[in-house]
Parts: sequence; C-alpha cells; structure tokens
Amino acid sequence: MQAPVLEVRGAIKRFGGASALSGASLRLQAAEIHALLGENGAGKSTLLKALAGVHRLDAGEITLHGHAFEQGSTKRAREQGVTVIYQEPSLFPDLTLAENVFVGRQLRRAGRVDWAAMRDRAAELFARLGVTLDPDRRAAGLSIADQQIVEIAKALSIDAQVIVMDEPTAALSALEAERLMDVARRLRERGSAVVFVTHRLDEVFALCDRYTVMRDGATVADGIVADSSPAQIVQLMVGRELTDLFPKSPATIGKVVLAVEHLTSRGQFEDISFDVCAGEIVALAGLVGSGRSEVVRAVFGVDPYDSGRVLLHGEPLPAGDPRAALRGGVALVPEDRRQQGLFMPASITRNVAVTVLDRIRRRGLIHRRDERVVADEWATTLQLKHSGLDEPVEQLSGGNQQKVVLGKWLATKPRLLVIDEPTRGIDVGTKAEVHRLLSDLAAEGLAVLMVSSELPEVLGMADRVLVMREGRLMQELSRTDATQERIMLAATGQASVG
Amino acid sequence: MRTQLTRFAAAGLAVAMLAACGSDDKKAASTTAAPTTAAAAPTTTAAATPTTAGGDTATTAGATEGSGGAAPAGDLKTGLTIAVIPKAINNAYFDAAFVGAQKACEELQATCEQVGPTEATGAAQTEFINTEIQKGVDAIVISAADADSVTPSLQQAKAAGIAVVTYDADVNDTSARLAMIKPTTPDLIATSQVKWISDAIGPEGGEIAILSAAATAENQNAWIDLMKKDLAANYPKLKLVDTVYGDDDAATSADKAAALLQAHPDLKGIISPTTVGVAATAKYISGSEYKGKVQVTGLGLPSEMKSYLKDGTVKTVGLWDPGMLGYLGIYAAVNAVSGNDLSAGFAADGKTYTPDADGIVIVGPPAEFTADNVDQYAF
Amino acid sequence: MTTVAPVATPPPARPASVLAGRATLLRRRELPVGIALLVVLVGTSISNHRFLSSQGRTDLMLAAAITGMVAIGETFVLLMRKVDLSVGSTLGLAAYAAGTAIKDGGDGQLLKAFVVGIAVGLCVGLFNGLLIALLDLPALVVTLGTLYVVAGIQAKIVGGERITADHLPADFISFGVDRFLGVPKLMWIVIAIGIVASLYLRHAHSGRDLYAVGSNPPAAALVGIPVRTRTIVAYLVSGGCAGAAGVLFVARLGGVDANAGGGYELAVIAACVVGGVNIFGGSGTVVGALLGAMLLRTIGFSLSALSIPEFWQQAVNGALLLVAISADRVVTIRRDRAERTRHR
Amino acid sequence: MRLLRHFQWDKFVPVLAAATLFIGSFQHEKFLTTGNMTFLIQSIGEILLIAFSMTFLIVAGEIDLSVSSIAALSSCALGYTWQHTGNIPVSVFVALLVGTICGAINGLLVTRLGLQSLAVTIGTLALYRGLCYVLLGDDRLKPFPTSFTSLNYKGLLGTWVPYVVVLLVVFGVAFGITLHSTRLGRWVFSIGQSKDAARFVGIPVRRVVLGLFVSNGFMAGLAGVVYTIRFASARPDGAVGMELEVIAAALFAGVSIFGGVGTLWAVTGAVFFFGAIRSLLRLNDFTANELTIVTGSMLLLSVMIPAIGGRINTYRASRAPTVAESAGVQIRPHTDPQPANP
Repeated sequence: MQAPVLEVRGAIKRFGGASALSGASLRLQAAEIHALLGENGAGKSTLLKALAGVHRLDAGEITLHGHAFEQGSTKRAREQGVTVIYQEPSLFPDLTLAENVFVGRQLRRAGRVDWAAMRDRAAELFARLGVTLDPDRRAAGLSIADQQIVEIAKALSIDAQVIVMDEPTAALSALEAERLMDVARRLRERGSAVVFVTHRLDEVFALCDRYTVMRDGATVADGIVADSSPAQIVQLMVGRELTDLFPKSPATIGKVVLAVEHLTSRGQFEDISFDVCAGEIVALAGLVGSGRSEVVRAVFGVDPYDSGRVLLHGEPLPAGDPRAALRGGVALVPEDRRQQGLFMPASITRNVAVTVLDRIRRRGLIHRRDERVVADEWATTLQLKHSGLDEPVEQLSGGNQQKVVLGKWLATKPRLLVIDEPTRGIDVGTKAEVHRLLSDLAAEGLAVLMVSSELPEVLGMADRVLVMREGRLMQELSRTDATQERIMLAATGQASVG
Repeated sequence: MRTQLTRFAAAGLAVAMLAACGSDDKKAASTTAAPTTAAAAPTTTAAATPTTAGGDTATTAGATEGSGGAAPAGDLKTGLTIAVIPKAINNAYFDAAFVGAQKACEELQATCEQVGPTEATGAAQTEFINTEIQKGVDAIVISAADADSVTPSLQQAKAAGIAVVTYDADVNDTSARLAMIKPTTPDLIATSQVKWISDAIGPEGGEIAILSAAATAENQNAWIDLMKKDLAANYPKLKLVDTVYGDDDAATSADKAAALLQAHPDLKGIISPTTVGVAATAKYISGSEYKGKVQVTGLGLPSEMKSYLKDGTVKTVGLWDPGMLGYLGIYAAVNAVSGNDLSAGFAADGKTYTPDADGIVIVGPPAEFTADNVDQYAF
Repeated sequence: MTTVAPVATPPPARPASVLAGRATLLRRRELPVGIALLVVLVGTSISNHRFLSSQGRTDLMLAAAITGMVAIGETFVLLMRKVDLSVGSTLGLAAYAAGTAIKDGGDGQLLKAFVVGIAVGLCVGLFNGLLIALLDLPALVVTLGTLYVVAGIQAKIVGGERITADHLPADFISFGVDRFLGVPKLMWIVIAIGIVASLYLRHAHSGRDLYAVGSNPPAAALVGIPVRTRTIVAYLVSGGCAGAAGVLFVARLGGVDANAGGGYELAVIAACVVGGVNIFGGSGTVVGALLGAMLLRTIGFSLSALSIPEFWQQAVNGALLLVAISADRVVTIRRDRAERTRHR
Repeated sequence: MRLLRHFQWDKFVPVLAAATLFIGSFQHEKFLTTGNMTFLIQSIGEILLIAFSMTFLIVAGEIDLSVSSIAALSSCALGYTWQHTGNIPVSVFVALLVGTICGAINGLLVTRLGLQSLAVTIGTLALYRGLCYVLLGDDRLKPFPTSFTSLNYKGLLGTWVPYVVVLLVVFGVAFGITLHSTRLGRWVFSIGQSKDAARFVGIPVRRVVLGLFVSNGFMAGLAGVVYTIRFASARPDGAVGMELEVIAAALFAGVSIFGGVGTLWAVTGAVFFFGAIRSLLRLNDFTANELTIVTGSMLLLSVMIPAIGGRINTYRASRAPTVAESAGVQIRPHTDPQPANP
C-alpha cells in the first residue's frame, strides 16, 4: 500500500467534560475518495475541524506527506494544502464569485489586483469542475450547492492535496448531489485525496474507494468499499446496542393532540399529514434538509405555510401565529439553540421566565420572586449545572444551554412538545438525561413531536417514526417495525440495501 | 481657563487704576472719542475704537490721552460684576462689542466677563442667564438671540434684583429689561442699505434680492420689512425679487447666494443685512463671473470686508461700531444698579444718552466703509 | 454539529437549480444615482437655462466638492461596518489649522496648507482607529465623543479670532474659485483623490480586504485578513479626507470661524447612503458616494433654481432623501428575493 | 481585579450623579441652592423626557435621530394652533398628536419597509425640521398667555420645585416600571438581544417596535410642549441638537447601541449627571467651548472604562481567545466584558 498523503493517529480531543475524540485515526492516499462514516456525534466534525486548523488536538499526531502537520491555524492548514468544505460554507455575500475564490490572496499583476486573470481562473476552475457559474455574480443568494462548488474551486485554486467535504450532499437535491459527486471524481482524477463525509450509503457505494467508520470519538474500522456490503457498514456505524440508550417507558396513548392535514409550503415541503397523540413520542426522521425542521416551524407558526391546516385538540390553529400555538399549549424547542432558542447575554432566570411572563405577573407587574421560583424549579428538575441563576446563558456548556431551552418551554406546561434535534451537540451524559426526561413527560401524557437525525435516538425514543425525504413524507413506521436500515433506506431513497 | 480669566481681571483692574488717575485729560479725550457715534469722522472712530486685538490699544489710548469721558461720577457704584451675554461666543462682531464693554468696565472699575453659548439660540443663552442669576451678578447685558425665548429667564433675573440691559438685539417683552442699546434706528439701517445698493447699481435699477440671517432673526426681519417699504416708496426702479436665509453660516450663505443668481438671471444686486452673510456673498461674487455685474452691500465688519471692498466686488458696506454697543450697555447697567433713573438719561463718553419711551438708546448712524476708508477701522 | 462552526452559517437551503444570475448590472448601485442626477440636472436646466451655465456648473461642483471629499473617507469606514461621526468637527479643526499655517504669509503655500490640514485629520483618525480597533469600542459612541471633543477644541482655540479673506494669500483665495478646463480646481482635487481611492478599493489587495471584512467579518478573520490594521487604516483615510476637505473649505469660503464644519457628518452619511454605500458594510463605491454627494447638493440647488419657496426647500429635501433610501432598500430586497427564489 | 469584575457601570452612574451634587455643594456655595436646582431640573427636562422613551428604542436595537425635529415640529404646531384657535388646551393636544404621528411615521418606515432606523431618522430629521419652516417660516406669533408660560417659573404649590418635575416623576416611574418589571419591558430586552429568538417565543416583534417609535414620538412631542412653555415661544429653529444629547446620555449610561442592554435608572442618572456637571462648570466660569470638550471626554470614558475593565477580565478568564476575538470581531454590548464561549 502506497505511503499515505495524510495520516491521523491516536487523535484525542476533549471539550470541557465531554470527550469528542478518543483515539481517532485516518489514512488518506492520493487519488482516492475516502468515505468518513459515523453517526452524528461520533466525532467526525471534530476530526475535520482539527484538519481545518480550527481545533488543536490534545493528543495524537497528524502527518502530511510524512511531515508533521501544523495545527491550530485555518490559514496555515490551507497553505499546507488541506481544505475543509463545510456543509454550509460561509462566503462573502457582497463579493463576486471570482473574488470569493481568491479572497485574501487576490491575483495581482504589477501590484494591482488582476480582475481579468481572477475571472478567467475562476471560470476555468468552474469549468474544470464541470459547472456553469458566472464568476461575476455576487455570492449573495447563491444556493448551498453552488456555495460548496465555490469553496471547492477555492481549494483547487490553491491546489489542495487533501479536500475534506463535511456532509456536502446533506442539504442538496439528488441532482445537485449527483453533480457534486462528479466534481469529487474529477478531483480524484487530478490526484487529490478527497474525504467525503456522508450518511447516504448509496453515495458511499457509488463514489467512494475506501471508508473509515467512527463511533463515539474513535475509529472502529476502515476498509475497501468494494469488499463490503451496506449492511456491514451500517452495522459498524450503529455498533452500540440500542439498549445503551434510555428506552422510552411505555405510556398509555391518549387521544389526538395535534393533527396536521396536507400541510404545504412551496419549495419547503409538500402535502404533509400526520397526527400526534397524548403520551406518544412521534419522531420525524430524515436527512438534514429534508424539510423536517421547516414542517415543525410551520406547525408552531414561526413560518407561514401555503395550504393545509393544523388542528390542535380538534381546533384549527391560526397560521403564522406562535402566540396562538403557545396559548394552545404547544412548545417548540428549536434546532438552532444559539440563534433561536436563547437570549445569549441574558441570565438563566430571564431565559426560563420569558415564556411564562403572564403567569408570574401580579397586578401587571412581574414578580421577581415568582420568576426566580420558576427558574429555580426547572434548574433543579433538569439538574442544570450553573454558578447562579443570574449567570448569562452564553457562559453555559451546550448541554446546559439545551436544558435551559427545555426548561423555558416545559415551564409553559405544554400539552404538545415539539423538539428539533433534542440532543444535537451535547455530551452523552446529558443526552441520557434528556431522553429520560422526554420519556417521563410522555408517560405523564405529554404529546411529543421530535425531529432527530440520530437513528439510535429515534429508535430508542419514538413510538412512531415518520420519515421525510426532499420535502415529502415517505414512510410511517411503528416502533416495532422501525429499524436503522429501513429508516435509512426510506430517507436516502435507496431501492433496497441489505 | 479660570486662571486666564483671573489674570485678565487683574490686568483689567490695574489698567482701571491707571485710568482712574490723571482724570484731567479725560474730558479732552472724551470729545475726540465722541465721534464714534457720528460716522462723519471715521478717522477719530479708529482712534477711539478698541481693536479686537485684546483691547490694549484702547487702554494705551486711554492711558495717554485719557480713556474716554465720564469718569466714575460720585453717584456710580464701583466694583460691580457684570455679565455680558452675546447671541453666541466665538463671534468676531460680539467680541468687538465686548472689547467696548471692557473699556467701559475699566472706566467704571467694574469687572465684566463675556459668557454665552456656542450656538446663537435663546434656549442655549438661557442656561447662561440662569447661571449668572445664581452667581448673583449685579447686572446682565445681553443681546437676545431670539426675542421671546430669553424673556422668562430675564424676568427671573429682574425678580432677583439684577439690572438687565439689552444691546444689539432686543426682546419683545420690553418689561424684561431696563434699557436697550440700539446701534441705530431700524429705519436708518434699512434706508442706508437700500441707498447703498441703489447707488451701486446705478440709476437704471433692476432686480435685487436679500440674503438674510436666520428666518427667525427679529432684527433682520424688522429691517427687511422697512426696506420693502422704502423700496416701494422711493425706488420704483429697484425690484425686490427674493429673500433667502443663510442662517449666519458661511457655507450655507455662499450656496444661497449662488442659488439666488441661478434663480434670478437678471439679478443686479444683493443686500445682506448680516455680517456673516455679506462676507460669504462677497466672497462668492468676487470669485464668480458675476463680479462687477452684481452688486453686494449690507452690514459687514471692515476686517472681514476689506479684501472685497479693495477688489471692487463691494462698493459700500456699513456697520456701527460694535464696541460702542458694549460700551454704552455697561454704562446703562452701572447707572441702573447705582439707582439712577435711566429715563433721565446717563452720561457716557462725555455725552448724555437719553432713552426714549421704550427705553431705547440709539447709538447713531452706521459708519459707511469704502475701499478708501476701510483700513482706518479696527473692528 | 455545524452550529459549532466558527463561521456564520446561513439557514439550510432547499435544493435548487444551478442557474447563476448575471449580477454585473445589479452590482452597479451607482447607476440609479447617476441617472437620478442626470434627470435633476437636465430637468432643471430645461426650466432654468442658467442652471448649467459655466458659472452654474462651477457653483454645483464647488458646493459638492467639500461634502464629496469627506464622503470619500466616510466610504472607507462604512465599508467596514463602522461609522465616523467626527468628520464634521475634524474638517473644521483642520480648516482652522491650515488657515493659520498660511495666514499672513506670501503666495505658494498651497502644499503647506494641505500638509497641515491632512496632518490634523490623520491625528483624529488615528485616535478613533486605535480606540475602535484595539479596544473594540462601538464606533458610534467613540466618534460621537470625538465629534464633541474636536468641536470643542476647535471653538476654544478659534474663539472670535476667525480667519478672514484678507489674511489669506491671494493665490490661495483664487485657488478656491479658479477653474481648469472649465472645472474648479477644488473639484479636480476631489476627482483626483476619488480616482486614487477608487483604484485602491478596486485594485489594491488591502483595499479589497475592506469589502471582505464588511461583508463577513468572522470569515474575513478566518482567511487571515488583519482586521484591526485595516480598521485603523480606514479611520486614517476618513480623517485624512476630512482634513483635506477642511483646506478646500478655507479656500472656497475665504475664511474660517469657530463653527466651521458643524453638521457635515449627517450630510456626508446621507450622501453615502444615497450613493449606494451600505451602512452595514461590504458594498458601495467611492464613485457612488461622490455621485450621492453631487445629487444631494444638486437637488438643493435645483429647488432654488426652480424657485421652490424658500421655506419648503428643507422639507422637500428631507422627503427626497427618504425616497432615495426607501428606493435603494426596495431595489435591494427585490434583488435578494430574486436571487433567493432563483437559487433555492 | 475583583472590584473590576463586580463593577457595574449602570449602578455606578446614578452614584456618580449624586456624588457630583454632593461634591458640587462644597465646591461652589451657589451650586446646591434651590434656585440652581430649579434651573438644573428645567434645563434637563426635555432631554430626560425624550431619554425615557429613547432608552426603550435603543434597548430594542433601534434608534431615532429625529427627536429634536419632532419636538420642534410639535412646538411649532402648538404655536400655529394657538395663533389660529387661541385655545391652549387644543393647541397642546395638537402638539402631542403631531409628535405621536411623527413617531408613527418613523416606526412604519422601519417596521413595514424594513429600513434601518438610523437611515430613516436621518431623513425624517430633515423632513420634520423642514415642515417647521413650512408651518411658521418667519411669522411672528402672538405671545402665549402668561397663564400658560408662567407655569415655568411658578414652583409647585409655591415651592421651588418646577412643575416639570411632575412630568418627570410620572413618566420616569411609568417608563421605569414598564421597562424593568413588565412583560412589555422583557419583550423589549428580548427583541434587542435576538429578534429571531424573540419570534420563537411568540413576541410580536414588529408591533412592539412600532409601538416604541410611536411612544418615542409622543414623548418628543411632550418635550416640544415643555420647551414651548419654558421659552414662551415657538420657533422653527427651536430645540436643536437634542438627539445627540439624549443619545450621548443613553450611551454614557451603558445602554448598548447594539440593543439588549440598558437600565432606565442609569439613563436618568446620566442625564442628571450631565446637567449637574455642566451647571457646576458654568458656575466655575467654564466657557461653552470647554463644556463641549468635557461632554465628549465623558462619553469616551464611559465606554473606555468598562471596556478596559473587561479586557483585563477577559485575559484572566480565557487565555486562548476565540477565533472571533482574535479576529477583532466584536458585535457585543460594551457593558458586558465576558467573551461568548465558542
């Protein structure tokens, strides 16, 4: 086997208490497309960020062409020929694509920025990637897919040896994904080592030469795609017994709380119908970008929808009116905690109380003691780790922040809890707590609608699983006949694997 | 800053001492000083007029040939503190007036300081009036930035037993002050300016326009009304086509002047009855194609108008000696504080000034500045 | 885990076609301003032939020159999502300093005047830049503070000692009004600086950085752009331009008083906004800002030339300003929405 | 350091105001006299009234530069109506109405057209001022009745306390309670901290923001009325430059220009502090020019002190700065020193 272009050995990385990488390794060869597989939270992203120069490993080594790879600087990482393309790249919206490709290192002739040359080079790069993008257009409003292409072009322009793509196809349509895979092949042809992170097994088999599977921060296996079957790989990925997860305690399923009928929002999702009963946890599964979050946001009323209706306890819920949903006893724990879930500079108390201001008012005035009582109550129930309820939430860990969001919504004593990615980016310990909590709540008769990208979570918690793909509801599986494979197949639209 | 002021006061006192002795020469000097009020003899005006350069010429003049007229007569209190409040500080015109006030204070052995806002608004002036009331000055000599806004505060000052005298610009409610030192009769100001523009344009006449200060400036508005009357009555050939406002801001005034000439292609002359406006207009005309074709006149400081008078842009501008306003303001104030009945008239500079029924004291006709005599004026 | 990515990430988008829109025209935000300017110019001159006479043109350009000069510098700052409110008082102080430097001296001191004026401007700019870049203080507060301080200092040292025309060298005064090829020399200077600035922003490596920073600050840092240094430079430019404008001010008005330059800041920012410079950074050009300044002053003049009653002019001016801002906004929304629907 | 960490600027500002009064009373015997206090309160009346509502706006992440133009327009409206109806109550009502409408226009332009409040209010600043001239021009109004204007120097029930104190107390308490202990107040803070998160908890963001602009317009209008009474006159060029004084005070009080942070007591303290320090300096023969310099320096210090304090804390708190910090990217209130953890 030829010498690796890039090699990671025994990578260890901890964030506070949580350990993100515990002995991860990776071997890349020139002119290959290497699939990096693993569930969410397996440590892929952390590993990628180490390669990107965002994180510095606590232990372990990275070598590039046999030499030590200089960590901890995004700029240096690029200069050494390693480029990471994030799922959602961040371009400069006001600059042209050409300039975005060369930003920070614009081509120059006689000291002047050589626009013509940049335009030509960019056009040529786009062409080499087999896409038609106008180098002169602004990046503002560019689709995610095209943004990725621009990032790849950037990588080519500095002639990167290693190009890492973090779930590039997650947010892409089949068509775009197809185009992207072509691009990846072209990169392979010109000798780059391409790391391709994906959940879509079909892509692995259609595209990749070798694979590495990670689980819980460590590399559990690697091998040649051709020699393995999807079933094996899924097995490797899932690995841990589902019993490790806190299983939902059986609850008596009550009457329908939420009924969604033919909900449609053009360009987002189409003809979505389902219902959620008291005491039941319904999981909305599917790939990132399949429209799950959009559905629940429309249900709660923060986003408008074009047609269909939402019934709460049989009563139609007015569209685009979160307050009505709130009054009806709906709570939404949003996907993006920092942006949508919390007021980062505000204290824990303020964050928890903001949803129940009406309850803690006496003669129109907010009663500070009641406010603290509410906050304290939930801080205790959720075993929030904090140095005082006046601490700004921006100083809490991800897990504790999520607890604050949960507390803030549970404080409203909801009858329907909509929760988008309940355990995204929080450590295993807290995960278990959250799962126990959800299960208990359901047992008390709360109806739960859960969006999750983590199959074990889905399988462990859900009474019913609804699988979405590209804005449509593909399949409904009961707890008993829901399996990892089935869900994945429905989500990826694979004919039949394993 | 405080140190500066004290130093100033000290110097002032010292000079006052000087002035106090050798009182014989004073009467002699007073007559020579008097013509300040008569534009007829500009040369002597120069002699008696304090220069803006810190008043030292004035005092030396005073020291040698006796600093103008009425020595502190027995019945005038000395050692009074008087606040002089101009429309705004950082203003050449009012600084010139203050130099006159200082001269009077030296003669009367009073201490006076000039305090005021940076923007010429009654609201801003009020702050300073109030402060002076608190400091318990004996008298306030003020030029009202607007005729109404300061009245309430002046009423309070009056209630606090402070003698209030207005100079340069009066208040509407005349009960708020004891006397008003008017540079000259509004009629005279208006008619002279009309005459100047008419002479400059020549017998065939034509269109003229007025570039005033702020639209709310009482003085200017009063003069403008009178000019209109005068034009209608005596100058059939002159047609007033427009009145614009430069807000006493150099840049704005220049733009307004330019705009005037665009809006009125046949414009023959511009009257600007405000020092800032006339200087800006003259500057604009002198640098434009209209130089020589469009006449400019108005009320301007010799120091600012010199170059435009000399390059022929402006034939005549006029102004009274601002120093005289401050000078008489102090005299009126001190007399009032000393319990003298102002309506009976008060002596200053060897003359006796008697307020009219409205308590208005007229200084005299404006001086006319031309290329020939402008150098003789020091303000 | 993408939420943990150190770079701001847009919300996940839905699949879309690969159509790439032609943005070249859309990017020209100066275009509408230029057209508006043309309309006003032509429209007015039709009803008032003197409006565009050689003297009329001179007046317009002289009036716009000073605002324009300051607007050039302000553009640099706005591009970086910052603002400089202190330009007005900086202009005044520089004007007085320059005036004093050449006061009562002979001819041929033009250069000296500019050196002094610009030096003063640079000092203020440096002060702002250091505070804002190194201490991460909010630009609005800092420059509002320096606005007061500088204005106070100016008034204090100037006092009643205004500089008048007869103190200034004859050649300097004439420089304020002389024309070269029918265009006032003052305007030539503004044009010259404008060209240099445009070239810098368009063609200099460091110039492009300003756009990158204003467009996406965290990402700019990630690609290794020295954000702090650039910020300081931007404020130096802004200060320097205000200083130079001060010299033009003296030359044009043949004098300086204690209140010179007051209130310029809002006029300048308005000019930039109208000229399509985004107050929130990332887009805009010096040309646009200059056109904006030109447009605003021209409107002011045309209102008089069209004999709009004196007392209506300011109101009409304000209304037009609002229209300009709203129009720009509407255009932007339209464009973004167009691109979004096209791409998502 | 300890001190610095527990140092809270917003609590410090009122103390500063009090200290100024205290020290001032020793420094100048005429300072802490009833007479001077009357003047002091009168001189900050309009500013403070506007500051109350402006605080709400800034906390919500908006701003209104047109307040002095609104005040002037309301004052002119008062004068105009008085001129034509001769009825003071009606005139006052019209004045307040005009103010409210002006605020509503600002609010609609911001919330409906989605324009930046900074840009909008630069425009309306010019527009409203222009309307003042349209309304009055160079007209001379007939004097207001003394029954109206004497309000100013007649103390409350014969005491030295000026009537405006009633307004200040009533509105001060009302706005203070609203901002700090009502649902609306919490909403305002939430909106300022994250419009997005605010939407997710069902806060009607647009309606609230519009409301804030309207109330700000009303307060500016009220300030216009007070101004008219104080100066017994209505002029198109009246009430200039208030916006800078109000904003300066708010910023000095540690209200974050980026929204989400600020307290009304600090703003009130700041206005009093500025008023007191100016009065004291004037008593000590400082010129207007020097006062301007002092104001500016105060403003600079108000951001530098907490920032420098914060810097030091930041160092001790986290040795390795986050990407954002090392990039000098700082879009955070200058009153809270701690860095956001990545």
